[in-house]
Amino acid sequence: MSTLNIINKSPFEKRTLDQCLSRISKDDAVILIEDAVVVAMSGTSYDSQLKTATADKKLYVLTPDLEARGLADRSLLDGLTAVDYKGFVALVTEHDRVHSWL
Amino acid sequence: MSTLNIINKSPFEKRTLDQCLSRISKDDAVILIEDAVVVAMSGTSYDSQLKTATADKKLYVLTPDLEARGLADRSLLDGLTAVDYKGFVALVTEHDRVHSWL
Amino acid sequence: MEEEYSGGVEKKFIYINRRVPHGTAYAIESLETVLIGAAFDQDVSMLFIDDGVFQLKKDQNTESIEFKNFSKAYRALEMYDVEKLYVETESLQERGLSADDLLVGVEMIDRARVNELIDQQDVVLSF
Amino acid sequence: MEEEYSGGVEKKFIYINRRVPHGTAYAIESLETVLIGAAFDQDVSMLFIDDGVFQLKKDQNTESIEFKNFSKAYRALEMYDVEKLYVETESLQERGLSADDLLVGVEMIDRARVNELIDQQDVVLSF
Amino acid sequence: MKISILVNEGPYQHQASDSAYQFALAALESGHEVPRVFFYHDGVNNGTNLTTPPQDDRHIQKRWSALAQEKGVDLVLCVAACQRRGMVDEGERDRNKKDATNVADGFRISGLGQLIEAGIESDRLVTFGD
Amino acid sequence: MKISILVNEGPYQHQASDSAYQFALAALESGHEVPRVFFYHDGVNNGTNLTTPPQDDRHIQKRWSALAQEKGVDLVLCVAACQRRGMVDEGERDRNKKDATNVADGFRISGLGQLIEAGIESDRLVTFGD
Repeated sequence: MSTLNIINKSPFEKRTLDQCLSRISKDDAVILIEDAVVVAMSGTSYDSQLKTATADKKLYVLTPDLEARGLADRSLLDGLTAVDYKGFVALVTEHDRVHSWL
Repeated sequence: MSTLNIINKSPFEKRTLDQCLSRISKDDAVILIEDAVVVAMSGTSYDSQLKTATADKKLYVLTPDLEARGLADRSLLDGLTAVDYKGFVALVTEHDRVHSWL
Repeated sequence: MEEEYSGGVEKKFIYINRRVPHGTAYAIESLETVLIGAAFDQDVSMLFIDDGVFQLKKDQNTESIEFKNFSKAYRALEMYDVEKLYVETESLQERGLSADDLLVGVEMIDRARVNELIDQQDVVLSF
Repeated sequence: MEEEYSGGVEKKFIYINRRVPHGTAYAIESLETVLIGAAFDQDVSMLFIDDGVFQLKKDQNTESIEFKNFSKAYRALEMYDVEKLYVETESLQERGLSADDLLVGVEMIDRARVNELIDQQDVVLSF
Repeated sequence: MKISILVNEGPYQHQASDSAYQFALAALESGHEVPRVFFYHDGVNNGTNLTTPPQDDRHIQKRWSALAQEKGVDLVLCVAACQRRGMVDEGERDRNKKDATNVADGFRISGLGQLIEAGIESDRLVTFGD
Repeated sequence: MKISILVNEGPYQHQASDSAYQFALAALESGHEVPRVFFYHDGVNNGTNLTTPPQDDRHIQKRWSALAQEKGVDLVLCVAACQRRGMVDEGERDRNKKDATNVADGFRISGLGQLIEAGIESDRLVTFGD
C-alpha cells in the first residue's frame, strides 16, 4: 500500500514539502507541481534536503510547470523524474491513494 | 523613518515571518495578526527565534486574533505587546509606512 | 442519501487538518464535510497535525472578530459516530500545547505512526 | 487621470514581488498595476526578493499550461519609465540562479540593503 | 479507472483550477473516466458565467463547461460554499430571494454529499487547492 | 490621518476581508478618515450581492455596504479583477453582453488608477491578503 503525495507550493515559501517528507515512508512517492517545481533543479539551497529524500523515495516533477517557470532546460536533481500530465495520471493510478498537502 | 510590518500567517506554515525578520532593522516594528498569533506565547518551538527578534525590535500581537484561537490566557513571550484594533491603527499612524508580508 | 449506501460500499475516509482555525475557512469546512459525510455510514477518521491541532484548542472566543464559534461542534462529533480523532504528539509539543489544552478527548499518536494511519485509508481529504 | 497629478504630489512607490509566477496571479497583477500606475508620474521601484526572482527568469514557456506568457512585458517597463528594478542577490543564489538567468537588466542589491531601499519609500505594495 | 477531482480555488487567482482541468483532460485522454469534479471553498467561483477574461487568455469557465458537455463530466458546486460566495442557480435564487443567477451551463449546485459519494464511487479522488 | 485599505481576498475563505473591516472600523472610531477601500485580486468577490451566509454568521457584504453608506467610505472593485472573476455592474453587463449584474450597493467598479490614487492621496495604505 502506498500513497502519492502532491506538493504545489515552493518550499522557500511554505513548509508543506518539509512536513510531507518528515512523515511519509519509503514506499510513498511525491510529485512536485505548480510552484513546487522550483526546487527540482540541482544547485538550490534546498538541494541537500531533497537529495536525502530521493535516496529512498520516488520523487517526480511536472514538466509543463517547469517549462512555465523557465526551468525546463536546467539539469534536474539526481533521482528526480520529470513527467507530463499523462505521467501524473499514471502515478495516481499506480498508487493506492492520493494526498494533496495543501 | 520606520516601517510597520504585518505578518498574518503561522511561521509553522509559511516562512514570511523568517523572511521579514531577516531583513528589517531595529527601528522597525512587527505586528502578528490572524494565524500568525500562534507564536506569540512562550513555550513554542519558535520561541528562541522570536526572542532574538524582540531583543532589538518592537513586536506586537493582535488580541482579538489571540482570543479567537483560545490563546488569550497564555503568557506572552517577553517583549511582545498585545494590542486591540485601535492599538493596531495607532501603530499604523506612528510608523512612516506599512508593509504587509503576504 | 443514506439509503443509497446502506448496503453498499464502506470505505475508509481520513480528514487531515493542518491549518490554524479562523485565518482560513478550512477548519469549519472540514467539520461541515465530516458532519454531512456521517450520513453515508463510512469509516471516518479525523487527523490533526501541524497547525491543525489549534482547531481543537479550548477557550476559543471569536466574539471580537465576529466569527461563528464552531469549536464546540467538535464535541458533537461523537453523536454522529465520528469517534476516531487523532492528534500528533509532536505537533502539539512544538506549539507549546498538551492534551489538556484540547476540548475533546483524542487519541495521541507519534509522528512515526501518522503514515501508518494514512496507509490504511481509501480516501484522503485534506483541509 | 494623468493630468490630475501632473503638477501634484509625487510619492515614492515600491512594488515588492515575492512569489513564484503562475502558481498565483500576484506576478501578473503586480505588473498590471505598475503599468497602469506609470500614468501617474510617481517615483516607482520594483523589488524582487524571495521567490519573486523567478518572475524575471528567462525562457518561461507557458504554452502547455495555456497561460498568457506575460514575462516579456518586463522588458517593456523601460518604455513606461519604470527603470528601477532591484533583485536581491541572496534570493537569486539560494535558488541556484544568477543575473544571467534574468530577462531584463536589474540592479543587484544585498539583503542588508533591502531595508534601506524600503525605508526611502512612501507606499509599499506587496504582491 | 474512475478518477474524481476536488477543486478548492477559484479561477485566475491560483493555478489549482488550471491544474485540475489539465489533469482531467489527461485522465480522459488516457482512457480513464472522470465521473465528477466537485468544487468546494472558493472553487465554486469557477462556475460563474459572468467572467470576461482578456481575449488573449484562457476562458476557464468555458473550458469546464465544454468538458461537461463533450465528456459528460458532472460538475458540482457545493451549495454551502455557493451561499457564502454568491453563486446562484434558479432554485437558490427563488429560495434566497436574489435578483439574478450566475451558474454557467454544465455546472449544478448540490450538497457536500456529492463529494463523499465521489469518494465512495471513484477509485481515486485527487484534490487541487492552494 | 487618511488611511486607505487594500483587500486582496474574497469573503469567508480567508480572514483578510474581516481583518480589513475591523481595522477600518477602528480607524474611523479613532477619528481617522478611511477615504477608500480598494478590492483587488479575489478581493473583488466581497462586492457580490448574491451571497446568503448562514443566519448565525456575519454578513460580510452587508457590513461593507453599511460602511459605505454610513461613513462615506469609497468601496472600489478593480475592473480587470472583476472581469476575470465575474463581478458585473450595469456598465460591464452592457459592454460584455452579460445577463445579470451582481455588484452590491455601495461598491463601484473602476480601474487600478484608483489604487494608485489612494496611495498618493492617503497618509497610509494598509494591505490585507493571504
